[in-house]
Amino acid sequence: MTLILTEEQTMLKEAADGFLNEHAPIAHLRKLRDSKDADGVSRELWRAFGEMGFAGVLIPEEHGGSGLGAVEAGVMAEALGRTLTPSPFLGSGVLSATVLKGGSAEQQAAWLPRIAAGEAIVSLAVDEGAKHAPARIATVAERSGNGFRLNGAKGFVLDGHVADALIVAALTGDGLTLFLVDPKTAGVGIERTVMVDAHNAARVTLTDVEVDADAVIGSVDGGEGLLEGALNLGRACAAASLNGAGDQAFQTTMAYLRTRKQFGKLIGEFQALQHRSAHLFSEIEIARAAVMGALTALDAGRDNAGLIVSVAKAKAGRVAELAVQEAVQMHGGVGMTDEYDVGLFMKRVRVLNELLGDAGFHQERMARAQGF
Amino acid sequence: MTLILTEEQTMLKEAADGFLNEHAPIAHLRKLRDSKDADGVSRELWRAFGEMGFAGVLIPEEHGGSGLGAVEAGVMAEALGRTLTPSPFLGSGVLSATVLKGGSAEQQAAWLPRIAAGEAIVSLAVDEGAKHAPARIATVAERSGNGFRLNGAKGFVLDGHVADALIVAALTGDGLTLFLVDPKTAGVGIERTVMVDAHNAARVTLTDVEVDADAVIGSVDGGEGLLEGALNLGRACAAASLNGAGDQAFQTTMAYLRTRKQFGKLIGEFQALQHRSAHLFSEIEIARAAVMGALTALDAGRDNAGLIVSVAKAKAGRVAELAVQEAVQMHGGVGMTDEYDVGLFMKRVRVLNELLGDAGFHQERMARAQGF
Amino acid sequence: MTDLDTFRAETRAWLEANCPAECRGPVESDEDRVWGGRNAVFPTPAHKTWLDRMGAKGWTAPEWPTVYGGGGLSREQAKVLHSEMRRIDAQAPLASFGVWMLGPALLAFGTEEQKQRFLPEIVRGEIRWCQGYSEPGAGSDLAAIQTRAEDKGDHWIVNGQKVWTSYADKADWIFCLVRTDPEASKHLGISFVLIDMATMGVSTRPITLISGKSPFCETFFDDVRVEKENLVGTLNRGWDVAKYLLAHERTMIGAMGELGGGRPIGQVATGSIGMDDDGRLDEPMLRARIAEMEIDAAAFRLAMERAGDQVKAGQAHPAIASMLKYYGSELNKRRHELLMAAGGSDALEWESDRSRHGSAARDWLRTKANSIEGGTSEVQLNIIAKHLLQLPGA
Amino acid sequence: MTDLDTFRAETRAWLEANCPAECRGPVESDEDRVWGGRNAVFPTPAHKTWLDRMGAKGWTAPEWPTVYGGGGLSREQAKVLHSEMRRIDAQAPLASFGVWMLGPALLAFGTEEQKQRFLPEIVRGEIRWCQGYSEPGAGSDLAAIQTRAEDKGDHWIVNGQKVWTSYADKADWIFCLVRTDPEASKHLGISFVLIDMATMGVSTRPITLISGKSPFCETFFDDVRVEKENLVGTLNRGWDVAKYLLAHERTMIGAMGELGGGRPIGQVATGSIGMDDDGRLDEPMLRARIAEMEIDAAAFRLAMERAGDQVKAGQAHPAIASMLKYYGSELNKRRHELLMAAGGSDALEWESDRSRHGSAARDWLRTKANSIEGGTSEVQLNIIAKHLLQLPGA
Repeated sequence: MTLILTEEQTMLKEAADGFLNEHAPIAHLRKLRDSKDADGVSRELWRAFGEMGFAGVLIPEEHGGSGLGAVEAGVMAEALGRTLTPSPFLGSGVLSATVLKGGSAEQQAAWLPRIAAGEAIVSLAVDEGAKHAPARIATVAERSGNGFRLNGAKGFVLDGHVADALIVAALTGDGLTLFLVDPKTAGVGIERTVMVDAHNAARVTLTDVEVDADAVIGSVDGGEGLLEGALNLGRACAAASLNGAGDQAFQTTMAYLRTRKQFGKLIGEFQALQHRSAHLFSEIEIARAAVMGALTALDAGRDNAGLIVSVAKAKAGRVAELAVQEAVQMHGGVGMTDEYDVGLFMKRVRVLNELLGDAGFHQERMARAQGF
Repeated sequence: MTLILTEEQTMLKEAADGFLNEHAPIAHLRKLRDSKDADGVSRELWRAFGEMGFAGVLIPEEHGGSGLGAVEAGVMAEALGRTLTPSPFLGSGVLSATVLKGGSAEQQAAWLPRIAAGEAIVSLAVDEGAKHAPARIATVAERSGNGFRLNGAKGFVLDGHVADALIVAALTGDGLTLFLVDPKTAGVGIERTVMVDAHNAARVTLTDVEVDADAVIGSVDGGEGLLEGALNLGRACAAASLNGAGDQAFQTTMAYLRTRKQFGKLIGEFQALQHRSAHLFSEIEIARAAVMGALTALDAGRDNAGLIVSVAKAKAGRVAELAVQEAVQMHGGVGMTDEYDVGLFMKRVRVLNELLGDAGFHQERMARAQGF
Repeated sequence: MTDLDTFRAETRAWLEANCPAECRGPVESDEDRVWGGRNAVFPTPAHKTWLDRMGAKGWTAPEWPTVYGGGGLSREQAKVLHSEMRRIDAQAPLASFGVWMLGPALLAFGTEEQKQRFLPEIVRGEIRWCQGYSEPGAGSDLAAIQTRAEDKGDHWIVNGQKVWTSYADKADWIFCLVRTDPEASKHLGISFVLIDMATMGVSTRPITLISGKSPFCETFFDDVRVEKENLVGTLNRGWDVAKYLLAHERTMIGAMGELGGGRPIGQVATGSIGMDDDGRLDEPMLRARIAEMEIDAAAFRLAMERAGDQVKAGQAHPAIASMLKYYGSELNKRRHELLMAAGGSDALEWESDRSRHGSAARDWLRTKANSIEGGTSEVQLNIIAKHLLQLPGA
Repeated sequence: MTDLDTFRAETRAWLEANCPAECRGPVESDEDRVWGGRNAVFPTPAHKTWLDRMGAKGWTAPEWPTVYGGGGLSREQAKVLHSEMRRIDAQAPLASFGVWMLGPALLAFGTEEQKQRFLPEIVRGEIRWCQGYSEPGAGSDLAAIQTRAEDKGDHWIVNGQKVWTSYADKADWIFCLVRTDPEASKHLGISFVLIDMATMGVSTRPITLISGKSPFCETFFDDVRVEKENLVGTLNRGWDVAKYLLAHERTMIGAMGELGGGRPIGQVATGSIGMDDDGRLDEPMLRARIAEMEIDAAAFRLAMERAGDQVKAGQAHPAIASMLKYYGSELNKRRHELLMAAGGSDALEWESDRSRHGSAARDWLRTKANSIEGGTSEVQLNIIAKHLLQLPGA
C-alpha cells in the first residue's frame, strides 16, 4: 500500500473533479446562498451524485454502493473541497453510512441503498457544546416501555434540517448508544443553522422522544466503538476537504501572483511573496501526505489509524487556515470582496476546521496517545 | 512616568555600555571560557562594577548603594546582555540584594554594603527541578534547637560556587522561609555547573544543615512575598538582558546584511530577508516596550506589576530566541563557527530564557491571572 | 497631591457622573460604534448624550488645542483620562476618521481658516469624514493615482474614481488625493483636497465584502466642482500630507483591535467551553494559544504607549507608525482567529438572532482587511526595511 | 501468505537473531553513530558485529543492486525492513555519506568500473567518504567554485581550498567539485572527481563550531594528483552530478532528525518535569508546543514516505527534495528547541558527566546547521518558487 493514488483512484478523482466542475462549481454554492434557498443544498445534485456512484462510495455493492474504501472517500471529499459544493456526502455518505454499516440487516437494507442512490439524507447528531467533544455527551436515553426515551440537545448536525433520519448518540446505563430517530417523531425540534460558509447544519432538541428498541444501531451501551470508527473516517474526509479547499485557494493565488502587477512588477516577482508561497507549498504537500497516510491507515485497519487521523485533521486544518489567510492577503483588497472566490474558501475552511475536532482537539489526542 | 528613559537613565546606560565595552567586551567572556577559569567570573571586574556604582544600583544610599530603581537595574542588565559579560549582577545585585532589603538591620548592614562595593557575592537558591517552579519547593527547614535544620537540593543557583553567602528558600510549617546560609556550613555541598553560555551557576545540596534562628530573612513562614518580589525584579532584569542580547545579535546581523555579498548581490537586498528583518525589528521594539513597562510598573509599585513582568519575560524570551535564530541563519556557515560571536548570543539567550521561568511559565501565569 | 492627582480625581468624578450606564461595558460589535455625522445613528439615546457631553469638553480629541474645540490636555492628562475611562469600562464616545486621520493632518498642514472651520465639527462628531486614496488597479501603489483635477481659476473640476472609500455612502465629506499636474512624475503633481459629498457629481456604490457588509464603497467624481480654498497643504505636494496622515491611519488601524475593547478571549472561551477541575479552560491547546496571544497583546499595548511617549519627547522615528500598523493588524487578525476558535460551532452561525446575525464571524472576516487597508503589511515591512534598517535596495 | 508477508516473517526472525541488544534503543547522541571507514570507531564491539552482519546482507543499502553489494530489495521490501527495524528499535548499522550521497550518484553517473570498485566498500562501511563542495566566500553559491584542476594528460593537478567538508579529518576519500575549464561560464567547466584523502598534498583543519565540536573542516589541495579514471560523469558537466547528489543530500538532511531516532520529546519532558494529577505534562504551555511539533513530525514522516513512493512510481518532481530538505531542517531545529525546553536547566549543562558532556545542548546547537548545509533554507525556497511554482523571476 503506497501513499499515492492508484490508477483507478486517479480515474475516480478525475471523474469527481470533472463532474463537480460541470455541475456544481462555486457558482452553484453562490446560487443557493444568494437565492436564500430554503434547504441550502440541492437534492437533485445529491441524486446525480448517487447516479455517478459517488454517494455510495463506502457502501457495499450488495446495498447498491461502490464498495470502495477510505482513500476513495477522501478523493470525493477533496474534490468537494475544491468546488465548495454543499453536499450531504460527508454527513450521509461518510459518517452515517459508516455507522449504519454496523447496524442490523434491516437497518442496512432500509437506508444504505437509499443513501447510495442519493435519495436519502441521514444526519449524525453527536456534538452538544461549542466544541467537538464526543467524550462529553450529555444527551440521555432512558429505558421506557419496550424502547427508550431521549432527552438532550445537539448542534452542528450536518444537513439536520433536511434529514430523512437522524442518528443520535446518547448515554445509556453503561455507555453510549446510537439511535436511529425519525425527525418527525414527537419531541424532536429541528432548527436550521445557516453557517458562515453557506453550508448546512442544524440544532436538534430532543424532549421526551420515544423510540422503539429496534432504533438501536449496534448494541446498547456499545455505541462508542462504532461512533469512533465513523468519526475517524469523517475526520479524515474533512481533512481531505480541507486540503482540497486550501490547495484550490493556493492555486488561485499562484495564478494571481503570476499575472497581477503592482509597483511596476508582477507581484510574483517579489521574493518575500515567493518564499511565503514556497513555504505554503511545502506545508500543503506535508498535509497531503498526512491525509493520504490517514486514509490508507484506515483502509488497512491499522491499530494506530485513529492517531494518524488526528495528525491529518490537525495538520490539514492548520495548513488550510494558512493557505486561505495567505490567499486573501496576497490578493489584497479584491480578496476581501464577496465577488472574488478566495473569501469563500476562507469561510469553508473555518467550518471544516471546527468540524469533528479542530487542530487543538487532535493535538490533545496526540499528547494523550504519547503519554504526556 | 513614561516608557522612555529619562536623561539621567540615558547617562547611566551610556556609562554602563561604555564601561563594559572597554573592560568586559565579548573577548572577556571568551578569555574566561577558553582559559577554563576556575571561577568563570572575574571578581576584579565585580569590584570595578562596585566602584562604578553599578553593583549597588538597587541598594539604598545608606548602605553604600546608588538607591536607584528597577528601570536603572534594567539598564544595567540590558548592557550586560549586549556584551554577554559573566557577572554576579543579576544574582547578587538584583535577586539577593532585593531579598536582603527585607532582612533585619544586621543582615542589611552585613551584606548590602559589600554587595554594593562588588566585594561579596550572594546567591539565591530557589529552583529544584529542571524548570523554574517556586510554588513547588520541596526543601524543608525543621525547627532544631534554637534554629533550623535544612534538607534539600537546589539547582541553577547563579554564581553559587563562588558565593560568600547563600539565600535558601525552604518550606517551614506554614509557608516558605528564606534563610541566609554560610556555604561553609557542614552539610552544604556545592558543585559548579558549567553552562552552555559559559556563565555560572551551581547545584547545592543541603544535608542536615544547621542554622541559627537569626539566619531567617524576614519572618518565618512569611518568605513568599519577599521571594516573589525579588523574583519579579530578577525576571524583569533577565528580560532586559534578553533584549540586550537579542538586539545586539540583530544589529550585528543587519550590519552583515548591508555588507556581505552572495549570488552577486548584497544579501540585504533580498526582499525575503528584508521582510524577516523588518518583522524581527518590530518584535524587538514590542519586547523593549514590554520590558520598560514591567520595570516602570515595579518602580511604581503597581498591583499588576507581577503580571506585566510575566508579559515582559515571556515576550523578551521569545523575541530574543527568534533574534538569535535569525542571526545564525542569516550569517550562514560562519554563524555556526565558534569564531563568530552570534553563536554566543544564541547560547546566552537559551540560558536567560530558562532562568526564572521561561515563556511557557509566564504564559501560564497570564492565563491564571485572566482566569482561564 | 500633584496636579495630575487632582486631575485624576476630577476626571473620575466627572466620568462617574456623566457616562451613562448604557455606554459602559465592551463594544460587542462594529455596529455599536458611534460614528456621528449629519445622519448620525446611535445604538441608544444615551450614546447621543455621551457624545454630546464628551464633545462639549473636547474629550473626543483630548490633546487637540481648546481653541479648535479640543480638550487641550497634556499627554499625561490624556493618559489619565484614558485609564479612568478604562476603569469604568467607558466606551469611546466617537469613532471618527476626522479625529484619527484628517484632524492631525489639518493641525499640521491646514490653514487657520480650515482649522477653525473643520476641527470643532470633528470634535463634536457633527461631520463624518471618509478617505479617498486608492483607485482601481492601483492597490497599495498610491503614486499611480489617476483622478484628475482640472484648474478652472478659482476652482477645480474633478473627474475620476476611488475605491475602498470606507463608509463613503454614509460620510458627509471626503478628503482625497487628486492629480493636479498630469505632467509631473508619479509622486509629484498630486494634491490633497476636501470635497463635500453632497456636491453635484459625487456618487457612491457600496462594495460587498466577505463579511457580508459593505463598509467600503466605490466613489465616482463626475465633473465635480471643488473650491480652491479646500486644498490642504501645498499644491502638488499632497504626497506629504498623505504620508503624514497615513502614518496616523496606520497607528490607528494598528490600535483599533487593542483599544476597541471587547471581552478578553479567555473569558469568551471559558464561557462557551467551560473549565476543568483545576479551573483551566477545558481545551488545553487553545488555552496555550490564547495565553501566547494575550502576552503579545499586552506587550503591544505597552508599545503603543511607548510610541506616544516618544512622539511627545520628540524621539519618535516617523516609520515607527508602520511598525505599529503592521504589528497591530496582524495581532488583531490573530485575536479574531482565536475568538472564532473560542466560540466554536456557535461562532459559525451567520444569520441567527442568537449570534446577533453572525457578529463573531463577520467581525472576524472584517479583520482580514486590517493588513490590507492603509498600506498592506508588505508595504509596512518594506518601509521598515528601508527607513529603519537601512537595508540596501529596500 | 503473500511474498511480502513471507519476507516480513523472515526479516523479523533474522533481525531478532542478529541485532545485538546493545544496538537496540534510541541513539542518544551523534557520538553513538557508526560511521565506518579505515579507522572506524565503534561505541561497543557489538556495533561492529551489527555492521558486519547487515553489510554482508547488503542491508545498509537495501535497495541497491546485489551485484554491487546492495540488498537488492524492492521498495515494498525495504519498507518492511524499515518497519521491522523500528519494531525492535534497531539502530541504523551505518551512518554514511557514501550510502546517502555518493552511492546514488555513482549508480546514476558512474562507470561500471567505478561502481564495482566503490559501491561494495560503501555498503560494508569500509571506506568513509566526505564531500567537498563549498569554498571560502562562496557559501551557498556553488557556481563560484575556484578550486582548479590542471589537465596533465592522464591526470589532473588540483589546487585550492574547500570549507564545510564534514568529517574530512576522519574520511578516507572525498568527492568534490573542481574547475576543469577556467574559461567556461560559472555553471559550466566544473567536474565531479573522487580523491583519496591519503594523496600527497591533501590536508585538513577542523573548524570549531558553536556546539564545541569540529565535524567540519577546511580541506586544502596543494598540487594533488588525481587520476582521470576518478572523474564521475562527463567532463565539465559536474554540475549535473552535483545537482543530482544535492537532491539526495537534501532529502537525507531533511530526514536525519526524523529517522535518526531519539526519544519522543513528551517522554523526555515528563521525565524531567513530571505530570499533573490528570496525567498531563506539568507545563501546559510546553505541552501544547510539543504536541503541535509531534503532529508536524508525524506528518513529515508520511511526506518522506510518500516522496519515496513517488520516486518509485516515476511521479516525483526533482525539486521535491528541496521541499523535504527545507521542511525537515526547520522541523529538526524546532524539535531540538523543544528538547532544550523539556530538559530545562539540566539541559544547559555543558561539561558534566551527568549531562554526557552537554550532549543535549551540543546536539541542539548542531541542528542549527541543518538549514545551512546542503543549500540554505532560503536556497530551497528559491528552488521551490522557481521550479515548482513557476513564479516569475524566481
